Amino acid sequence: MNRAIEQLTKVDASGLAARDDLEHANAQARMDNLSFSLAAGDNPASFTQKYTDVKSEKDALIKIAHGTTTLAFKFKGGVIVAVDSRATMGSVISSQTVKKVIEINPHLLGTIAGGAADCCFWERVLSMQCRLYELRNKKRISVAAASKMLVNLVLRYKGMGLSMGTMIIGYDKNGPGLFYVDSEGQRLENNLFSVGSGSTFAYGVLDAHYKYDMEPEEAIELARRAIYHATHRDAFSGGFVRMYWMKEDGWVTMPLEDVGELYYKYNPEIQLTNASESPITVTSV
Amino acid sequence: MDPIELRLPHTLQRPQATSNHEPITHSTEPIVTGTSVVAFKYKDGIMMAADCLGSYGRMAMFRNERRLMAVGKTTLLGMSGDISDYQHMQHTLENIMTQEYDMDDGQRLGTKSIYKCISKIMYNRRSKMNPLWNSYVIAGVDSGEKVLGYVDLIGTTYESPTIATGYGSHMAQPILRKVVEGREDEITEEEAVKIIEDCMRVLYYRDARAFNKLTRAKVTAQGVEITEPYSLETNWDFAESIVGYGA
Amino acid sequence: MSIMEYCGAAIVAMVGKDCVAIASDKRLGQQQLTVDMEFQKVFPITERTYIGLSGLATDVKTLHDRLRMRVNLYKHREERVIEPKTFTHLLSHMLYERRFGSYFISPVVAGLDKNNRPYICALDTIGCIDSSSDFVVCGTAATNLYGACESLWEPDLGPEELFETISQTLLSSIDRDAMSGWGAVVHIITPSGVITRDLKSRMD
Amino acid sequence: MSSLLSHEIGYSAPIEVHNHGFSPYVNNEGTSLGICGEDFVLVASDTRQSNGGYSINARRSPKAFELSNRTVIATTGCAADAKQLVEDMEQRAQYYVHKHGREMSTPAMAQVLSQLLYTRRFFPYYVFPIFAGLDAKGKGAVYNYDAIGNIECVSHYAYGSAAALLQPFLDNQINKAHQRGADTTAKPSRAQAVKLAIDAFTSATERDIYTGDWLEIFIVDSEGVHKLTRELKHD
Amino acid sequence: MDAQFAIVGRDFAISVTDTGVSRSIVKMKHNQDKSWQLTPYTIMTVTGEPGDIEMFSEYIQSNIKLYSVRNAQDLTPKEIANFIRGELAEALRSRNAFSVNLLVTGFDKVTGEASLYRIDYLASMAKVPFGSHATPSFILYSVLDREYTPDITLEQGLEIVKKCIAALKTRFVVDMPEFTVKVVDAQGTRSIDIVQV
Amino acid sequence: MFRNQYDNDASTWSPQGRIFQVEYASEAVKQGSAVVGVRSKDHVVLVAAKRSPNELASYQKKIIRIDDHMGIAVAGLTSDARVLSNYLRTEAIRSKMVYGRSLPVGRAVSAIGDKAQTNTQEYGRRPYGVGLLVIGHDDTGPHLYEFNPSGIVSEYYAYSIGARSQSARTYLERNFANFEELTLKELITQGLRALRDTLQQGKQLDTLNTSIGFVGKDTKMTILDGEATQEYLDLLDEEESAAMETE
Repeated sequence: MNRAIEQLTKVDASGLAARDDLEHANAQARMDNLSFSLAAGDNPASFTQKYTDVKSEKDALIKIAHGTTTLAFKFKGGVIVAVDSRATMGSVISSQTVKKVIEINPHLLGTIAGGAADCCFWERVLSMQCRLYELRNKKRISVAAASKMLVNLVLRYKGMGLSMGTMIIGYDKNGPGLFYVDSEGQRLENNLFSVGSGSTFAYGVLDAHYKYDMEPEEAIELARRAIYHATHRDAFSGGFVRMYWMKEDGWVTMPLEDVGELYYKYNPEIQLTNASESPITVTSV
Repeated sequence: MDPIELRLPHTLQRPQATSNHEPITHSTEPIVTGTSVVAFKYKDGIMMAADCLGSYGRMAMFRNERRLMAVGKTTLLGMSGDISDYQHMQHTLENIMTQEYDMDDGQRLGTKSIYKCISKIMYNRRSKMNPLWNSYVIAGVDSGEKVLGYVDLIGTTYESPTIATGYGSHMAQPILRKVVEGREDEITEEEAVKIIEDCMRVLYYRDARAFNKLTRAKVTAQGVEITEPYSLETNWDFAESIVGYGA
Repeated sequence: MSIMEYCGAAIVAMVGKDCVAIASDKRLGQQQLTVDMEFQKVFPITERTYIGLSGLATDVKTLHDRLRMRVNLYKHREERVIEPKTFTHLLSHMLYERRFGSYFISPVVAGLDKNNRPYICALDTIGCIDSSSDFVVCGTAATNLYGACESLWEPDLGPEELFETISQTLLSSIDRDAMSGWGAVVHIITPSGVITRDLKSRMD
Repeated sequence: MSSLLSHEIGYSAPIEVHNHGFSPYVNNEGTSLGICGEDFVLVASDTRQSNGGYSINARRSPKAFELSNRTVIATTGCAADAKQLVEDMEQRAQYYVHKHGREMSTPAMAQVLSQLLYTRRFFPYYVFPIFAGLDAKGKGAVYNYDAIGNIECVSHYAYGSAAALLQPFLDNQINKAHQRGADTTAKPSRAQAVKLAIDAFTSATERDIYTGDWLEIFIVDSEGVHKLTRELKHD
Repeated sequence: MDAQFAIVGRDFAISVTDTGVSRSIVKMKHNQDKSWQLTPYTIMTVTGEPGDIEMFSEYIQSNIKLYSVRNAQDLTPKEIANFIRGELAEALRSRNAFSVNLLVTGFDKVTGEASLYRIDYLASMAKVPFGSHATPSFILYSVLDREYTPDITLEQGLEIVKKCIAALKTRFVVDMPEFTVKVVDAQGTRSIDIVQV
Repeated sequence: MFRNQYDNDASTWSPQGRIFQVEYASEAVKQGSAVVGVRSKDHVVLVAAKRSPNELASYQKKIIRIDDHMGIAVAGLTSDARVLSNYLRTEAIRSKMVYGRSLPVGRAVSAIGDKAQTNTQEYGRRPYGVGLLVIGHDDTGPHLYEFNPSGIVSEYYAYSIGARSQSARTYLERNFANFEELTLKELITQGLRALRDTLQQGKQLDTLNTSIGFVGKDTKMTILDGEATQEYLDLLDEEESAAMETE
């Protein structure tokens, strides 16, 4: 009846009114109901790019968290994944505690570089797809297939302004798996990748010391140092080193390490005191 | 003298493209416009005024536009911005109110409901990148409570004891904030009329798109009363004291 | 990115009881790349007047060189040490000389005058003086510094308390600014001398 | 997989829009913050709404809202978008109650908000939300988001025109990162949190023209949502 | 795109440049020496705009020489670096700015110390233990950070140089087959034929 | 009722002017256990006797919340009721979204009435097999409506539908005149009293099979099941024993 009124009087409230059935509204997580509002215009992509900013060069209105160093490499004991934890919006550090690894399932990990929301969202979707695959086929999805799924998902939106540079890490019957996937539709397999604004620095350290036959401790130390050196030189990387070790029977996490302290650990000759000896009181104004 | 700039209305309002392949065009700028609306709360309700000018660019084109309207019994609507978009809104609101009347079930759309409905229409149009190029001031007395709200082409809404749109937000709002704020429940109707006329006079003096013929309205628990257009006494003596600008 | 943000800086000066403090970070950057971590941004002008220069590194050096020359000339002509306020006006003039091709620098000045009264001020790129009786800030972390100062600063702090406050302010602010940090240094100017301390800070 | 999504974004008509003169966004400015305590959360926003320039639209236009008796949301950015977003959230919560006969949990709501924001990935809500509430065990949780739904659970956060002013101060007082001997994991008590919020906003009004008029503080604890109001500077 | 970097030990400095010159899509030359001898104990490596390199470097070189001839005494590396910076800064604010990035490495006979000054095209100068410019620096800095300590020996220094060259060869998009390596120390300046990795 | 040649579909009349399919649908309502609705000047109450289809099954839900101001009780095909309640919930949210007001109860009911009517007029459709009692409180006070598969909706002071509802109606017809001034508790007791009359011989109202829903002025729609109903069942017993004593 209200609809009748609206039809008669052309109250233009479509899309604002409640959805017509409960199923639709509640099935947010269901694949076939993912839908995105687009700005009306000849080029929604250019609209999005005009107002949102994932690269921080422009003074766009809507700043999106970005900036990163992530890396992963295979070695004889599996795959080591290491990431920093800083998010910046423009030059402001919006967070020092971001979790840039997504636990897709106990045997798959994804990393985040570029637009954090883009990575998180699509890797959540991937996580669901992988679960469905397991249920349908009664076996775990391979790393190759999972990464292919992800690239298929985001390729539909190519040119629309998605920003995602991710690594999919896993362990399947072919051994350790490591794929790089980005929003341009690129998908690569290799023994070693680093992604993000600090990746060049990480590569510098990794290339010099990487060997497939490393012992786990050696591999972990290499990953830690690579992230540490990247955070040291790259303003948009920093915070904590977060590491995962992907083994044959799934991933395990390593303790978080504060980059702020690693510097003084690696340079023991530098002895500076903390600014404060005691907490100071709040000023009331 | 500046030549009068005549611009063709190159905007087309086409609700539906007849075929999938014809381009849809949306309005890009207002054409015939009305300037400020001024409104504030006083003891018995809300006082509102708007002048009667419809400007076509910088030409004073239509000199008898009514920019205040009653929606139902106890809601008053004032508009600044594009007049054809306003007429679309008028049409929509009249239809809604007719439907409400036809229901005949004792239910009544109060000011808050109408405010919400207009806000939704405005926000939804902006979300389609096809805005109604208006700012609206909605006033009324809803269940004994004075309501005075604003909505613009983006769908921004706010309620405030004093509201002035367009040029009035710079010229009239400071006057209103000074005279009205904190005294919303004291000002008598006579005083309110004086305040609003003062505001309109200042706007006429200073806003090149304003006019001294205006309509004024009040809305109280008893309902809406809108005056016929009338002219303000103006005094241009002060112009003598202005030095410069070729004077 | 504006040219003022190219190198990154965080400089703050605060007034205490018969003392002033000036502190800066030590980063020299080229946008997101950190090039040097021992870059000097705060310079002594006299024994009791310090200047902090934030902005484009080349102009930091150029301006500091020129200032040194002008201050030395002043000393020779007048046979006395320049007062912080006088110095500020000298600086202001030098900046305004370049009104239409300005140095990409916004400086802060901190010092004690001949009566040991604290003096601090900030200038914009073309020399507008903004003197203050509490604190002044400049650099890419300026807003962060303002927020922290506004809440942490209080009047009549002694040298040690002032050191504490300015350190907390600076360190908290550079932790939220990607373009500054990588070490920090604090100078407390008191009638009996200047205390300089390096701070332990995050190096990311 | 093959039919995935393609129909939702399919648009065959070339749409020509002359929208040079129209931006669908306006920044109505203002500031919001959230602080997480052990068994409570605090969310505070000023109530000034500006027009994106130097004019104040309204002195009392709240931007923090109660979503349920254990969750609140604070917004900054475009007020029209914020209002729509909050309504969307309420609607989602209502549907959930209809379907499951109980209220959505706080972490679930936080996730829904992220999803809602991401649905508008290509025409974003110009809103920066802080969402806070108590989880099933009664522990506080504060979440912050970017405009397209990147979510993070934090100990405290500030968004809006005075965010850069507030954030270092909150970091200093809550994380105590540079204070030797300070317990960096301790969460603020309720009284401390209220004092911090008031101090922070009082300072912010000194340096930010878009923040002021009134401060609304929402505290969520096991008893529900409590609201405090404080007057700020009106200039 | 050119690569240059330098490292300083206690009493020596190593300066490295690639040897390629390219124009448009063509490699013009494979054996260009991009370093300029200023005094027997100071060299500078210069990269940037082709014309500017030549103009500016020759101008600097001649003036430093002139100083040596006039005063029968060489400028120290510090003095040279400051002179270069001054000239570059002045040019920057004139109509003919030079778009050149420099690394000045030298050995001060009086103090017995080697030093490195990094000067970019904006004439920002910093005295650094190691330095690099432009895009290759995004790869090299972490290698240098990782390997460098202030008390390295020349041999260790050359090892670091090898690692840096290896990093450029594996990761840098431009192919750089050859590098010039020069060492400045108490014996003066000499080229080293580093075993190419 | 016997099968005849005019009952194949809902779009065929019988020579007597009846539409059998619709009448059959109304019969389906009687398959469901009884629900009772009663109204006072401030409140309106639903009580329902729940049935368990099987000893292994739980009791079926009889009262459904639509919004804070509205609820329904169902008798007949539960699955049809679910479709209708989802529709009502959506309409309620739509009303809040567009007008910021609670959906007026009368309009909600006529909306589902219209939906049901369509099913009685179009070939190939099946009328809904469920009857509803709709309660709600809006600007015009508390309301109790009955919805029937035929699409007929009527407002009542008190009413009952479902199996053996005639007994309850008899009780209500005798007593409804006194309901107007009752408190909520008394009103619920009256509802339960009427509901009890619909029970089969030897069956009693207990906490397992009783469901109570109410809404009113300053009272949000509330549904009580299980232990929460005990309080009211006790009241019913008290009243009973009081009545015995007076006799």
